[in-house]
Amino acid sequence: MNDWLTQAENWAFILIALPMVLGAWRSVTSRNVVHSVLFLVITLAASAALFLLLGAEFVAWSVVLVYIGAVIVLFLFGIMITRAPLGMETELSHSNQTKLGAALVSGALFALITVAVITGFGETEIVSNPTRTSEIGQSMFERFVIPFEVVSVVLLAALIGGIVLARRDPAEPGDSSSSLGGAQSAHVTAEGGEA
Amino acid sequence: MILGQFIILGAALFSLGVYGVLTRRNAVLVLLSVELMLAAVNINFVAFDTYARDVTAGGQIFSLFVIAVGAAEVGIGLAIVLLIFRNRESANVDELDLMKL
Amino acid sequence: MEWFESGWGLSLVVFLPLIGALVVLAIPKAEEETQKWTALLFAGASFVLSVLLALRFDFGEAGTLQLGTNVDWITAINSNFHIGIDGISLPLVVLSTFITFLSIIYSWEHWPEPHNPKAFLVLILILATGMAGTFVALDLILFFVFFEVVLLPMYFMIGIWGDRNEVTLPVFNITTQMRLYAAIKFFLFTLFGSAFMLLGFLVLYFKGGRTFDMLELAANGAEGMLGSGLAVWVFAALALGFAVKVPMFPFHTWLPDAHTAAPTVGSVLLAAIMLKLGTYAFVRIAIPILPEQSQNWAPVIAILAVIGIIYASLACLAQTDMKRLIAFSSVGHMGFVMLGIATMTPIGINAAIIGMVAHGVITGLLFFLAGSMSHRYHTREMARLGGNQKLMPIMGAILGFTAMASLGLPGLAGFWGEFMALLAAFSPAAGLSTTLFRTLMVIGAVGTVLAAGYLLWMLQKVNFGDPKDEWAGHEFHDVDIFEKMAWVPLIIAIIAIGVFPRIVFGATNDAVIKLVTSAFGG
Amino acid sequence: MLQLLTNANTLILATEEGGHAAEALSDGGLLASMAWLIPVVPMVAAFAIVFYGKRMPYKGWDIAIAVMGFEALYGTALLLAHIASPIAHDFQVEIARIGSMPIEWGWTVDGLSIMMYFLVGVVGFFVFLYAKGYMEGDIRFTWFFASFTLFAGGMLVLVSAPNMIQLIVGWELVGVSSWLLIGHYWEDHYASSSAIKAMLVNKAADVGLFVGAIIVSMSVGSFRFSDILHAVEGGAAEAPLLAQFAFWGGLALFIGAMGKSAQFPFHVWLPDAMAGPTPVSALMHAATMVTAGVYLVGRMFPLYLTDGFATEVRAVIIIIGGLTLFLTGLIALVQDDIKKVLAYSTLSQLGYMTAAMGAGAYTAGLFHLFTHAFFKALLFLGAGSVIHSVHSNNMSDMGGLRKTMPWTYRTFLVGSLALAGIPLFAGFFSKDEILASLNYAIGKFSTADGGSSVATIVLILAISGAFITAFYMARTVMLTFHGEYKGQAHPHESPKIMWVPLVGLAVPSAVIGFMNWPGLTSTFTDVVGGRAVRVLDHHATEFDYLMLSFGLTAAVAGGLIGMRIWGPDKETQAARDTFRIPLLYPLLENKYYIDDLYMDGVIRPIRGPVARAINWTNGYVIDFVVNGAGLLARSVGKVVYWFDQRGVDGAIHASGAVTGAGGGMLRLLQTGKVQQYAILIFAATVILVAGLVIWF
Repeated sequence: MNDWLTQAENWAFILIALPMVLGAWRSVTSRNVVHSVLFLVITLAASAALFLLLGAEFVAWSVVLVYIGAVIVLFLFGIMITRAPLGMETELSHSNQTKLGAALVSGALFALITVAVITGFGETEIVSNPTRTSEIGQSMFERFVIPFEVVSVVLLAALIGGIVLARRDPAEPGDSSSSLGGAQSAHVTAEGGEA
Repeated sequence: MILGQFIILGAALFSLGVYGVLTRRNAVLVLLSVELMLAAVNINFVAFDTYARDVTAGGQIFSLFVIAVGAAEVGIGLAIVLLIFRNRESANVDELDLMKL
Repeated sequence: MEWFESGWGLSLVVFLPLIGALVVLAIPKAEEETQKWTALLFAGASFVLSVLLALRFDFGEAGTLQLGTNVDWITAINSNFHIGIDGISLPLVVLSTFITFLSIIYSWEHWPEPHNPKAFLVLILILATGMAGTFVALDLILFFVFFEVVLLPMYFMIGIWGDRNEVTLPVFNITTQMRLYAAIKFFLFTLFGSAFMLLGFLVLYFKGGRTFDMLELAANGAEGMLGSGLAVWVFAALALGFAVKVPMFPFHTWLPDAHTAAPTVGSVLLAAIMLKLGTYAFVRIAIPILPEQSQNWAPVIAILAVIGIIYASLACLAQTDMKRLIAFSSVGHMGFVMLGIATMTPIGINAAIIGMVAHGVITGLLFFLAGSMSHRYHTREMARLGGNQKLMPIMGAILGFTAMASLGLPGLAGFWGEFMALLAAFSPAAGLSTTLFRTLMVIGAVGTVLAAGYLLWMLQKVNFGDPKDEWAGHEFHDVDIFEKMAWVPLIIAIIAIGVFPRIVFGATNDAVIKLVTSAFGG
Repeated sequence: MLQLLTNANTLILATEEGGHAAEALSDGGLLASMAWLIPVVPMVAAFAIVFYGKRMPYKGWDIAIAVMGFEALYGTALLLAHIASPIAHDFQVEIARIGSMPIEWGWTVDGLSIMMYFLVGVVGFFVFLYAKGYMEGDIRFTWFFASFTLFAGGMLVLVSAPNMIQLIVGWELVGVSSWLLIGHYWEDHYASSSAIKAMLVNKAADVGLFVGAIIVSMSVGSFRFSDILHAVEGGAAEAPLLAQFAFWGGLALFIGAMGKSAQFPFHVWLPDAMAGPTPVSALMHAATMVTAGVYLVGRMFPLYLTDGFATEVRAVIIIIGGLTLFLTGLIALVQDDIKKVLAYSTLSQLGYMTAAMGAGAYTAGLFHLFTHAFFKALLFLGAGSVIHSVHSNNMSDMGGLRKTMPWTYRTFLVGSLALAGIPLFAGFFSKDEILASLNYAIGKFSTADGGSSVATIVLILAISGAFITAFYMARTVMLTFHGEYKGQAHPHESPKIMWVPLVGLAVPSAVIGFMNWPGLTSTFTDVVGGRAVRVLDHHATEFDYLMLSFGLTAAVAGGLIGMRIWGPDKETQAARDTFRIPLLYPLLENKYYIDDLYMDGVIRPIRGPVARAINWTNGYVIDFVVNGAGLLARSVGKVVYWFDQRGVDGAIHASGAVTGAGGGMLRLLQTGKVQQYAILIFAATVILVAGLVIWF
């Protein structure tokens, strides 16, 4: 453990991991929605730093770009559109009973993994191994080209799905069979009516 | 650096994510928690990639896929939330008992 | 004055209007006076500088590119900010700044609906930069950028301030507003041509030694590198792009609509300068870089040019709308210019350039007049006009004068371009069919008769006779002070060039001889 | 006896600067080197009148008359100097260079030009003087004099031109100012249409001038007349390119000349040009404009007369001349409008000049041009004086005016006698010279290709023309001045400012024919000759009694028969009816239907169907493609959009339907709150994994 602490990168790891965990913690517990999102930013930024530490520069910057740049903004939009309460709000989380159950489950999960890892890998050393972006590209378009295509299809599906879901369908309310988007929303409405 | 430290950190993050998913009422925050879990997964991928010294950098690439899929997921998820909100004037998950017949 | 001659002066001429446009943009909308004065100041400064450039220009070395600069611009594709003027571009640069300046003076009290001088002035100034820039650019990409810069302002000018009358498209029976139809037609037509042009540029770049520099391409013998099979198509692509802008028959149909629908100043700028971008490009790009193909295609160009002359003149005879008539006459005049270019001789190209300048001042003035008259009569239908000479004597006299200039009266500017183009067609460059060109010469000469016909009949309908009853009791204000200020310089230019063509030939002749010699050899 | 047809058959028509001439030709000294004033002064004055005329005491006329006075004096001075010592010199100033060809402004001072300067100056001066009276009270008085001065200036630019370019400039200036003048009363549709007609017919012929000038200049490589004529002098071997194209060039130039000189079939503009004020007709159809064509042929004369060049064109020229002089003379017989009679008579006389040129009789043609200018101007001014007095153009409204308008009558009579070719008056000399030259030329044309028989026919036409001329002039004089007054107005003698010029012109009309009298120290032949290119002038050198007697007999007979028919006033109507020969009369009255042919055969189709067809093509063919392409693109866009909307969405909707159906079944198993399930799921997972971990 001592020589673990003598390595500068490990200090860096600590400096990164601490805010990360704290941010994640606050993110899931904060009573202010916006704060919650901002704490997520900290976590994600820290994870990006961690990737840098591991030499995965491209992934790091992708995280910064995609997550911090785009996803977070999406969240903020989502919050605003759904008129989530912006101030302190006690009702953001479930009752303490649920919290207890959740804490138990997640704690158990954590414990399980930790045990498994320590048992499995012990003190296996890893060495930071900077990967060049060109290598990533090479690999992605040679070895992983099929997954890449699949992901692109997924993205396309998500794109179309997002549009279909989010747009206000101009179809007449009664016309539930004409198109499925209409059917779905009409269906939801009907269900809502029952609830 | 040892491999374990990263995996454990990932596990912590993942657990916190699970906690969030399970406890949050607001749907947006639920999605947010899912992102935490994905971040944890990424950490694992990259850590193992470094460990394995994979010449094809498969771990990193898959973390990229995860990022992509995660982004797509957020998009879709938020769209659904939006749709629900539009129909029900609420984004609280506990009011979403649609799955109950 | 070192800085002035090392490219800064030329750059200022080109970019001052653009800076002016930004300054005008910054002025609050309500302060119209300030906007006008600012625009005038910048356009005036640009004009004065262009005249200064002409004074610093070494006419003894008119064939060399002068007063320019060549600095890195987009290094990745080896495209440089390479500008400069020689005897060919100098008259056109001065013409463009001159006409812009006059346009702003004219606009002073003549704002087309819907008013908004600020936006209008900004567009004029942006246009000015694009136009002057095209004439000085010596790099294909730079040229392309300037060439395209003029598109959007003109599109908005036509689309916003254009003619609001309804028009129904023949055959398709679609009814729309003139301005919308004309604007989109103009835009798409030109863009269509530009696409081919850009394609041509790219092939030149990749096959001609990885450079966009016109001089290097010409010097490298880019044509040889292409191989004749490819060069044919490259020339065709370039020619198509230029021909749309000229416009040559049969790519001319955007012109009557655009000119008719455009607000007065728009028509003036369009006719006086923008049409010259295409012909100038033929001289500056097509001939030096692809001389052999130019010769191969010359008969085609010449035939189309002459068809254009006759076709446009006949079409003019059928027009009832005064502005549309003038617009069609432009097609005919540009036909003479293209005929001159197609002969590939020093005389022909000289004729083309003086033809461009003359057409610029003459047709510019005609459009000013048509605009002012339709502003007063609220109609351009010639059948409803008549007796204008009685109602507005000075306006009528200027219209008569300009029509005479337009029909090529010797002693006025229009004569030289037409006559010299015909002259050149008698003995085209070696290798071209003399029989064909001599036949074209005779047909082209017949075109001058038709031109006289439509212009004289136009004058008869508009100026002569007694005023129609519907104008009884109307008060007509003859030419006002702003119109005078804008028109008198043009009139002087028409006479001066007509009597003393050295004003243009003095600059162009050496440059043209050099161009032809280097393209086709001794 | 009269020995009309004399001496020199060698002409000298061009010189290099500095004098290539074997003869001692003077460069004219200061008088010649200042001759640039001749064209420049009126051009400048025209603008001065436009801008300052209204402020002058006589509203611009004072400037105009001063200018014409200057022209007359300068012309006379030059003529005298030329007679004293022949001048031949070109002055050129380069104004631009195109390719390697210089474009020059300049002025020529030689016999031909000097003759024209004198003619334009003197006749112009009298006409301008007269115009003051005639145009008094016109609403555009100042403007009239501005364009009139411009017109004279244009003519002087033309005749002073030492090169093709300047000739064209002057040529077109004359054309455009004639348009202004003919259309002076532009409120009247007929006047403005006539003006357009004149200009368009001229423009159409100008195609010939342009093409001819281009061919000739480019073949020689210079626009200068001196260079062109020297090339001709050098012979076909020296100038092969010119020799090759000389026929076409010469023909094209002559077509240009036909337009201005109103030769058949380009003559149609001239009678309609009478719509302009009478002084305009007087100047335009006497000394200027219509003489330009003959002048051009004269200027290019060696081209038409030198073997190996455009000699064949001369056959065309003589035929055109013969046709014109005869056909248009006949039309003059049936005109009631006095100005129209004179107009057709002008056409006829121009035909004489052209025929003479075609026969190769340079001097004869120009001499007739010279004399004709005086008496025709006189006749027009006289007619104008009458019209001014009776307020009508029609001779049926006139009659008996010799008493009320004595000065007009006397001068008109002089003019008529001169025109008819009555001995000792000017026209007699020049016309008989033409007849003699034609006779002489018969022998010079080849008999093999029928050239001589053509010339014979033309000669017969010319003699008949002499008869016709005398005949219609007798008719005009009789109907106008004799008999009884038939009009409504109160005729009176015109003011002094109008009849003094008449007298001024009557004097030369009477006596100027003697200028070519043999034995004079310097005849007209010497005046217009005198340059250094030698060509053969097919000018009869022997006295031709036969032609003299023919011509004289025809003229006298024509005059007497005319007087006999129209003399007694009461029989006028009956006599006129006897002339209504079926077919011929309507043919003449309708001017051989040539105007209708042009109008219905050329102008209307072009302005109407052809132009509309082209315009239709523009809208329905070319724009059809353009609009079609645009609309097609838009339709494709619509299809893509439809597919986007229906197709892609449809697929999504379908997949959604499947999922929805599956979900519908599954939800039977569910109870509600998601997160509660989630807790359970996670718990189960943890337990399972824990089991696995422990197990392994």
